[in-house]
Amino acid sequence: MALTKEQIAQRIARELKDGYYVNLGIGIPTLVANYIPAGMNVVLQSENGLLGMGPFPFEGEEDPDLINAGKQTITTVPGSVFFDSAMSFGMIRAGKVDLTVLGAMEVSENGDIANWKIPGKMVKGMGGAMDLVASAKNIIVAMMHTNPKGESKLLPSCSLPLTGTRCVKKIVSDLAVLDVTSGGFKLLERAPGVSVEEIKAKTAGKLIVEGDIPEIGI
Amino acid sequence: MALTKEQIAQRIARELKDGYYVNLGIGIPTLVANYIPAGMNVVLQSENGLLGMGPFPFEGEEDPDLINAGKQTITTVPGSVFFDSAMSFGMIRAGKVDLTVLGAMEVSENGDIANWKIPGKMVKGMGGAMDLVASAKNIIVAMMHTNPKGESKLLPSCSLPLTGTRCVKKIVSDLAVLDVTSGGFKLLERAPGVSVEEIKAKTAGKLIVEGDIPEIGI
Amino acid sequence: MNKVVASAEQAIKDIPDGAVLMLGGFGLCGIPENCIAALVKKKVSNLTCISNNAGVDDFGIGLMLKEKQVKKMISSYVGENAEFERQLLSGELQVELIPQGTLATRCMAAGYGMPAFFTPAGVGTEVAEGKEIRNFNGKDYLLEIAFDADFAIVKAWKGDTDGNLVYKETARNFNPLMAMAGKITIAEVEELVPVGELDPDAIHTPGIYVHRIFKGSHYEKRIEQRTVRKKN
Amino acid sequence: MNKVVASAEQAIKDIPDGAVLMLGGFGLCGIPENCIAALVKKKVSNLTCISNNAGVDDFGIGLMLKEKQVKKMISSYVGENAEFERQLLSGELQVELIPQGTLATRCMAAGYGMPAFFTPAGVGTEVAEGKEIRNFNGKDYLLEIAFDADFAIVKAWKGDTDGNLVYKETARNFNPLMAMAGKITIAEVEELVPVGELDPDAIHTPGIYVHRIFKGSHYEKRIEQRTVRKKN
Repeated sequence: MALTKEQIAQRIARELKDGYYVNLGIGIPTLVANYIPAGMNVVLQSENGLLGMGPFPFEGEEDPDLINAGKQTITTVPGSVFFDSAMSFGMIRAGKVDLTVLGAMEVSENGDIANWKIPGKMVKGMGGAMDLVASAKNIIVAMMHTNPKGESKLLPSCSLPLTGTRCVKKIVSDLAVLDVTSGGFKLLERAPGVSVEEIKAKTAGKLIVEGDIPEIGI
Repeated sequence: MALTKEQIAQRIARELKDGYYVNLGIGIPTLVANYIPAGMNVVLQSENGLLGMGPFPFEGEEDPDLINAGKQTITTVPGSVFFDSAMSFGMIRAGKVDLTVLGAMEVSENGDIANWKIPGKMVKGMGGAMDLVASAKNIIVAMMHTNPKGESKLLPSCSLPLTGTRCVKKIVSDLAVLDVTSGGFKLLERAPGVSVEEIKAKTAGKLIVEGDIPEIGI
Repeated sequence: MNKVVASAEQAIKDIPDGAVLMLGGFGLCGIPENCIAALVKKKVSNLTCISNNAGVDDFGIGLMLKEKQVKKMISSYVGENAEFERQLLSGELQVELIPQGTLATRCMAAGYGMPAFFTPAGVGTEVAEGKEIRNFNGKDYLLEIAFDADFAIVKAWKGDTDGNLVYKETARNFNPLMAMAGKITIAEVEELVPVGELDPDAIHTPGIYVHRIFKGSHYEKRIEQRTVRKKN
Repeated sequence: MNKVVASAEQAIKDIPDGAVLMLGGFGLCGIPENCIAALVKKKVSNLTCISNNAGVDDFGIGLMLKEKQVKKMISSYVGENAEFERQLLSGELQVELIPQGTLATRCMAAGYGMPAFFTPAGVGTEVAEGKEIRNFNGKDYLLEIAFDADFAIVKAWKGDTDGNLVYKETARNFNPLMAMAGKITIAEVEELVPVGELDPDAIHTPGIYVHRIFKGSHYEKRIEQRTVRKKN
């Protein structure tokens, strides 16, 4: 059984550590906030200028001056702080954000990532993604293992225009957890009931399989 | 009669305009603040992080957290604002400060200035002077026309290590008011009772004298 | 020194066709609603707009796009706007896409008098094309240059008559950076207060950067993505 | 996440001999008095200190100079200190003098992850020796690089237990810039408050930059130049 988007987020949440400052991208990464272990102090950074992002507001309590980088209405937690966009990307570039989680269209076996542009389609822009991938010290990609046509998104090299190079450290897909190593994608865990063979078949880039591969415990 | 330091400051104050943001250096330039015409709104910048510097505090009201760039206790005026040193020099570099007044050991006829270092003597440092002279759009130097030995401080070229190049726009000395032009020091006004001949004799750099030179009205 | 003007119309009255403008805001949050309305009314055209986003079809910069006042957008993300897409595909509109942190820092660099700086964003991508790449401490960086804008138009929460500004929450975003970067900076504020009322330790934009200020009105503050939880 | 430490001694206990330190303050205003006292007590030696000034003979960094703990000062102005002068002339102490704006911006660049930037300060002077000069828009600029400091030690007015900091008046100066720039940043504060007590719109240093924080005590806040007017 492939993981659901919620389960991908749940698995990524297990990478969090107490005291982490974390930037969560739009889509599956946003869901990670729902699985921060109780009692663990994790501070969420939103690159439009906020540390200490809280959950969505209660109905009727939306504040138009308080949004996240996905332009959604949000709240803050105690200890939050607002700043301008230059300082926001300043702290990202300076490596002060411990973990960045984002989605991807393609990841290559050397850690390149493509997630902003499809030639021939309307290009909306890279937003903050290029800054994040060029600067974050630890990047986890949350993605589907294959595209809707069933083609692998884990490739020898990206075919789409790049967002950044040699930056992805780990991938949590619906099928597997993989580290990006100097030798290629290293399989760490597989989704419950998904075989190593299926992952091999759906991974176009170089896959390293060593010893028994445990199932992802959700 | 050569001008006193107070009179030099008084003459410089006549260069102020309503709405000016002004940075005043240590020494004679500081005195300029005492001669801002009544009703004129001039905002004083102190490069340690303040816009809206006011006069010295009343005795017993000194605040150790509130000093100017000369490390003197000061006050603020309504509308003042504090910022860090990077923003302070940022606004200086970006040309937002309308006028900078500072002292000098030497000025050359092309506008170079030397005011921070005498070889063989203990060097205390340039502080903010190099940033100010490299960035300010309008620099007036307040200085004595000659050094204690009677040697001219207005030279063909500076003999001391430079603080900045081609930056001084105007000089108000104890003897004269001069513009620094592409052709040299242009004499504009002379101190009451001081002859053009005396100024010529005490100006080592090229001096331009055209027509009648009026006395400085103090 | 009188920086206070009566209205948005007064504030923008000398913005000519072909000007390069910076407009603060992130999405529809913290945008200068009054000035945008005045620019539409004045029918200024051929504008280059530096702004993180381009509004939606019927709000924000989208209102200027609808009137075909914009020649070029310089942004990091321009989704959510069908008219924008139409003009772009038809070639009526030019778009330059810039990484968001680079966009922010190019504004700050202008306000800080730094003509250029190095940043890693975009190395190895098409953003790096034609740019100088230099290695510092084993990592590659691009040389990026400060923006040069004729007018910066920003929206603050509170301002005083000397032009000191305070922003609210995430409506700060690009506003203080652009406020520093314009040759002429225009600020619209929700509350205009006398000098001395703002805490000098808590001002985000010192008045030295601001040339014109006015009290805006009828702020709609439209929400782009209303996301909520149910109570219990 | 527990950033709160009990004392200055705890905060600086792992600063080794030979470390590169940044110390906030301008003159004696806004200096980390408690940490300096602890560094003297710990007898750390061979330090490189990046600080705008070097204190006076019996206060501030002067206390560390007296104990010969400092190998090198990187400052913009080092007057007012006889022991400093003696060590400098005898060759015991190295001094690197940097324009004040360059000093500030090199701190900020470190905190903003910008390895280098261009500034006009020092062009045509001995400060430019050995540095790249480049012309932008008809004006020459020097390439200056970000500082690389092991520890930044700053003094704030108020701080919360997450490390968010607020400075008072001109005691802000270099403190927020250095707070961003240290690999490890230590903040001493006059008032340590629970999270949520500081206004999120008015925090100068976000806690993400601060690793250790403690409530300092016995602040002397010595005045270097007491200048006053008489009443009436």
